[in-house]
Amino acid sequence: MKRACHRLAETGYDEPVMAMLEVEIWRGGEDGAWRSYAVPHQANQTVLDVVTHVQRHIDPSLAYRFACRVGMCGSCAMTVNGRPRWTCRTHVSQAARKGRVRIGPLRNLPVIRDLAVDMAPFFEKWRDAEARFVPSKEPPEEPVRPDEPERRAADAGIECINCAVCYAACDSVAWNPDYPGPAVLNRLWTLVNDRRDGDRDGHLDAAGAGCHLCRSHQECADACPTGLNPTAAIAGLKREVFRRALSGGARGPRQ
Amino acid sequence: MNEAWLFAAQRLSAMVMAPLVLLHLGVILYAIRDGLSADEILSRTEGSLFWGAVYGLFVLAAAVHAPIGLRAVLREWGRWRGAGLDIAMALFGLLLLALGLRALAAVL
Amino acid sequence: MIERLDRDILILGSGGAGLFAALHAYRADPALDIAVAAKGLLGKSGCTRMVQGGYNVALAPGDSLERHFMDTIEGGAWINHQQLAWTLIEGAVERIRELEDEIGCYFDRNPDGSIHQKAFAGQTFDRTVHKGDLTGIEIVNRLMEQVWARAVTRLEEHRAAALIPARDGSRLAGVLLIDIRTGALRFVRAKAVLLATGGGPTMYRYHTPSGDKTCDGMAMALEAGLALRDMEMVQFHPTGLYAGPGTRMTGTVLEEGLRGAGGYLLGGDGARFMERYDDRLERATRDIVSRAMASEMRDGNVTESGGLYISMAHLGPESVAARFKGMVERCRDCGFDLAGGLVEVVPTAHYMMGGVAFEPDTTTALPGLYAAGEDTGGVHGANRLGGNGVANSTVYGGIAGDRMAADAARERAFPDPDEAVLEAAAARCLALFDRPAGDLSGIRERLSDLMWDEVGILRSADSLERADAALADLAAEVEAAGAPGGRPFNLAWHDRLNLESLVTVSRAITAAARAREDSRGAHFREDFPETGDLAATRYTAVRLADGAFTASSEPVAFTHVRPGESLLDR
Amino acid sequence: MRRGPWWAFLLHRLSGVALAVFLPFHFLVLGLAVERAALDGVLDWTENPWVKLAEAGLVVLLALHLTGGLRLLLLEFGRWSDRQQSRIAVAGGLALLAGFGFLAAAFA
Ligand SMILES: Cc1cc2nc3c(=O)[nH]c(=O)nc-3n(C[C@H](O)[C@H](O)[C@H](O)COP(=O)(O)OP(=O)(O)OC[C@H]3O[C@@H](n4cnc5c(N)ncnc54)[C@H](O)[C@@H]3O)c2cc1C
Ligand code: HEM
Ligand code: SF4
Ligand code: F3S
Ligand code: FES
Repeated sequence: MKRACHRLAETGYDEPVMAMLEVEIWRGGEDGAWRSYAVPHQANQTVLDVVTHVQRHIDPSLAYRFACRVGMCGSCAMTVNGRPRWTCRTHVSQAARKGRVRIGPLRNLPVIRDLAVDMAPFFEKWRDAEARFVPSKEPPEEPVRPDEPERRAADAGIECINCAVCYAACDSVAWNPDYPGPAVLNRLWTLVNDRRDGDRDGHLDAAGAGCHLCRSHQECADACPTGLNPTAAIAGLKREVFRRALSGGARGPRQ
Repeated sequence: MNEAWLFAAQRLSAMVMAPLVLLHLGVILYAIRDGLSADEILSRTEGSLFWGAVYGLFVLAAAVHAPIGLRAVLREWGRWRGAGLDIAMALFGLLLLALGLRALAAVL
Repeated sequence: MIERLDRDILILGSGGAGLFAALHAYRADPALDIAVAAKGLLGKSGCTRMVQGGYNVALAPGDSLERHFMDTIEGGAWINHQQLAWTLIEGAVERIRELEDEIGCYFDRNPDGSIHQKAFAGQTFDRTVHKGDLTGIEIVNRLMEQVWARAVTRLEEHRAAALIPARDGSRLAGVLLIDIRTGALRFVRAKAVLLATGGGPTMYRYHTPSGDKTCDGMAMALEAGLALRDMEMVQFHPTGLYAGPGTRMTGTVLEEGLRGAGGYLLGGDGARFMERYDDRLERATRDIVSRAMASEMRDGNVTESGGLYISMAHLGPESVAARFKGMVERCRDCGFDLAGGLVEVVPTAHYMMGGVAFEPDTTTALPGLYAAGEDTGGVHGANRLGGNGVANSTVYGGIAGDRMAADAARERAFPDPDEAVLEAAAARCLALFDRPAGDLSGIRERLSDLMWDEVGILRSADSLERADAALADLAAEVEAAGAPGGRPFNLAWHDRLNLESLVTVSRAITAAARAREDSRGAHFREDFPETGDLAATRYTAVRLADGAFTASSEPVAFTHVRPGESLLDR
Repeated sequence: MRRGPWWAFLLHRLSGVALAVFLPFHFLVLGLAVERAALDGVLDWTENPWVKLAEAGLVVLLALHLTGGLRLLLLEFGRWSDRQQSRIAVAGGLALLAGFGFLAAAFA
């Protein structure tokens, strides 16, 4: 086994190295700079693999973050050639332009160092909007069925990996320090459609404090790696918030 | 001011203005073909309850809509926030309202 | 300088076990100061997020606790700690209700509104609760939101580095942590500490778990003198994606359902091979299929780059693309066409059934230390049923939270740490800056090849002996290696510490595998291919003392059912 | 990098701001002009090409902002559809048509 696997593993390495990638990586904090590296281009290489190569073989001091490596944890998002992306699932060939890749930290979040950002503001807004399930006193009268409209609407936004890619893509986040951002609002919309939840009005009030700041740029939906559509979710919230405001219900942001 | 209400007011005023502006644009395009004259405007509007209502409603809606919109732009691009901005925008709304009503009075 | 912090309860790890523990402890007594420390971001690290299949629980009419229990014991080849298994099965029912009704998980449903349960391999009833094929994301995201909402200290990107005993040695006093971002050392003194770092067999060349998991918890437990049980039991998943050696995608799991749906496994010669191994062909259990694949690979029946193939096209590319959307997309990201073409696969190390020996109330032999989740051993026996993993972490995480809250509330004073041990542990961490940089990548590659080849799917006395010697050498090499550089976010430093844990636990696995001279579940000895007498079943326990790993074996107590019997017959 | 919806937003915002700036003047001029013009019976200010151009601009802005606003209202309050891009195109087209219509008519 040993012999066979070693030989074969090596053929993997020996695959004709197509070319060197010209990689630029952001080094330092907010006031850092771009630095260039040459990384061998391999078949099946993701942007995360490029970053890993640099850290393992060229500059061990490079800081970056990842966990699951398969697009489930949302830890590895970076800005790749100007676009926020999940790097573990972004093939180099998808992102490189003429053999060049420029990798920086995510926008709209404080940079800790190099490619690692502090995601705390993103999560703190999530927490402050109380975007979480609130058990209801009594279960819904009608059981939830898989194909009812509310369930479908809830399902449409449920598979968020909280990667903050949408948050980085959104100008409204950059322009409004108090804008909760697409992911939080997307979560609130799922909760509003969850008939088991005991605080629909509370969620709507939380949404009402921020959803009007969405300018429907749709950059979030375009960038979301898992194919969610926060714009549509926010539109839904705006509709409900509008209705609630007209009926005199809106209490304004919860304290 | 409650953001949700501001939002609702802006959308509501937009909904009110949309048909009015369509009408207005249509009339202008129609009227302008033979050149515009004060007589013409006045003959259409003077003493007309209908046009009075149309333009009155428009002025009112615009005075609500524009300041809220401008407030958003100034907050986002002008980095101006807080009570000062809100007061300025309220004043701007009143100005629009006053000028609009004055114009309305002139043509009625 | 070591920064100090006192918390009534300190939880290590933020997977299903850690987060549930925090919520339960908080619910039991909101006055307690609770902290969760995780190597990554809270809820975004670890494997609970990565659960695809789902959560086993006996809910439906027609199913029963007894049936779930018997499936678990038979799957575990009778080496399970039966009370632990029973607690799991009973607790899962309560936990799934809690997840739905209080935490807010929105699992898939049947047309009548009841919770949908699907089939999962190795079970006699369709009992796996799920949310599409991203069940773990739903579970952890909901838990994470609930934890955020409570007054719980979050120590994110904090690595637990050592368990520090009390001065009188009677109990645990706290944990030395490294703040990864700043590089600061932080000692958290606590009345109760939960070990929930999630094990994770990432020392194998091909592996599925998240990259932050490097068996730190088990290594710390060994260092603290605790026994690890069933360490030879490492589960391999048959279909890991094989995308070449240069990518982290390699080893990540392609879901079980592909084989279940009728996918073919092909050798390098393009022909199916499973008929030579089992009547159920590709639908045979994980261990059998993995073993068959390992044999084919050893015989050289491999693809150009050294893997095997999975082929789905005969089921109709459109239907495959519709049924396995996520998998098809993942393969496409690596340049493979799963629906219509061939995708290269290798078996991949997935889960460790073994871990810290613990009691059904999550206490361990070290007072003040509790354990839950994949860090623990005994629940699953020789093989874990798909769907019992996340049940394990959430059930025991919750129990740990309750128990720790009760114990911490009783404890009036904080224990005094043994300052000498604390200083020594801190010095060990910092000494690495002064040693010459080691060839960490080289060491990691040699370790993963070694474990794969010699302590992998097929083992023998010879291979284990070779591994034992080679691991001792690697341990020395790791010890000599340093990680110069600054302290903040120094990944090389952490890589070096990770390797230390991995080598330590690899040695424990090897010691246990040498001690078990039979083949069952995930453990296959080519020199002892028979299962042996079930009635005389024993389990292994490994300890570390004075740098030596010793394995002993103890008879399994058949407290609920004996081999040859079934609870279903009663 | 930025796609259609973002440019549509920019256009909508710029036209909104421009409207907010020009509308008070429009009201002012209209009010004054009509008052004064009513005496001599001729709206001679409309003969000034600069005024014509400014008024034409206002109409284009109004048309642009209106169609952009309708697009947003549809997006927010209508049923969600993935055909945003085509809506933007239709909106832009209509606005331009209205503007050129006005210009053509005004200078005819
Ligand atoms: C791809 C995949 C699919 C799976 N599918 C299923 C399935 O369908 N059904 C099922 O039942 N099970 C499944 N499992 C198994 C299941 O995910 C795990 O058994 C279970 O989630 C483990 O939970 P845990 O809480 O013990 O650990 P984890 O969820 O792994 O969490 C470990 C935590 O500990 C932290 N940590 C690690 N080291 C340290 C340290 N030194 N200091 C501080 N913190 C540390 C990590 O950062 C993380 O937060 C799957 C596993 C994988 C990898
Ligand atoms: C013709 C009918 C009108 C409609 C349907 C309409 C619609 C809208 C809508 C929906 C918005 C919200 C944009 C957003 O928040 O993303 C908006 C913004 C705005 N509107 Fe209007 N509007 C109309 C007329 C006017 C008029 C007459 C003015 C000026 C007096 C005006 C000035 C503004 C301004 C300044 C904004 C803010 C722009 C921004 O935030 O991007 N609008 N309009
Ligand atoms: S909505 Fe999409 S982009 Fe935004 S955090 Fe969730 S998964 Fe990421
Ligand atoms: S990009 Fe931002 S502005 Fe709205 S549509 Fe998305 S949240
Ligand atoms: S590493 Fe988890 S999403 Fe990329």
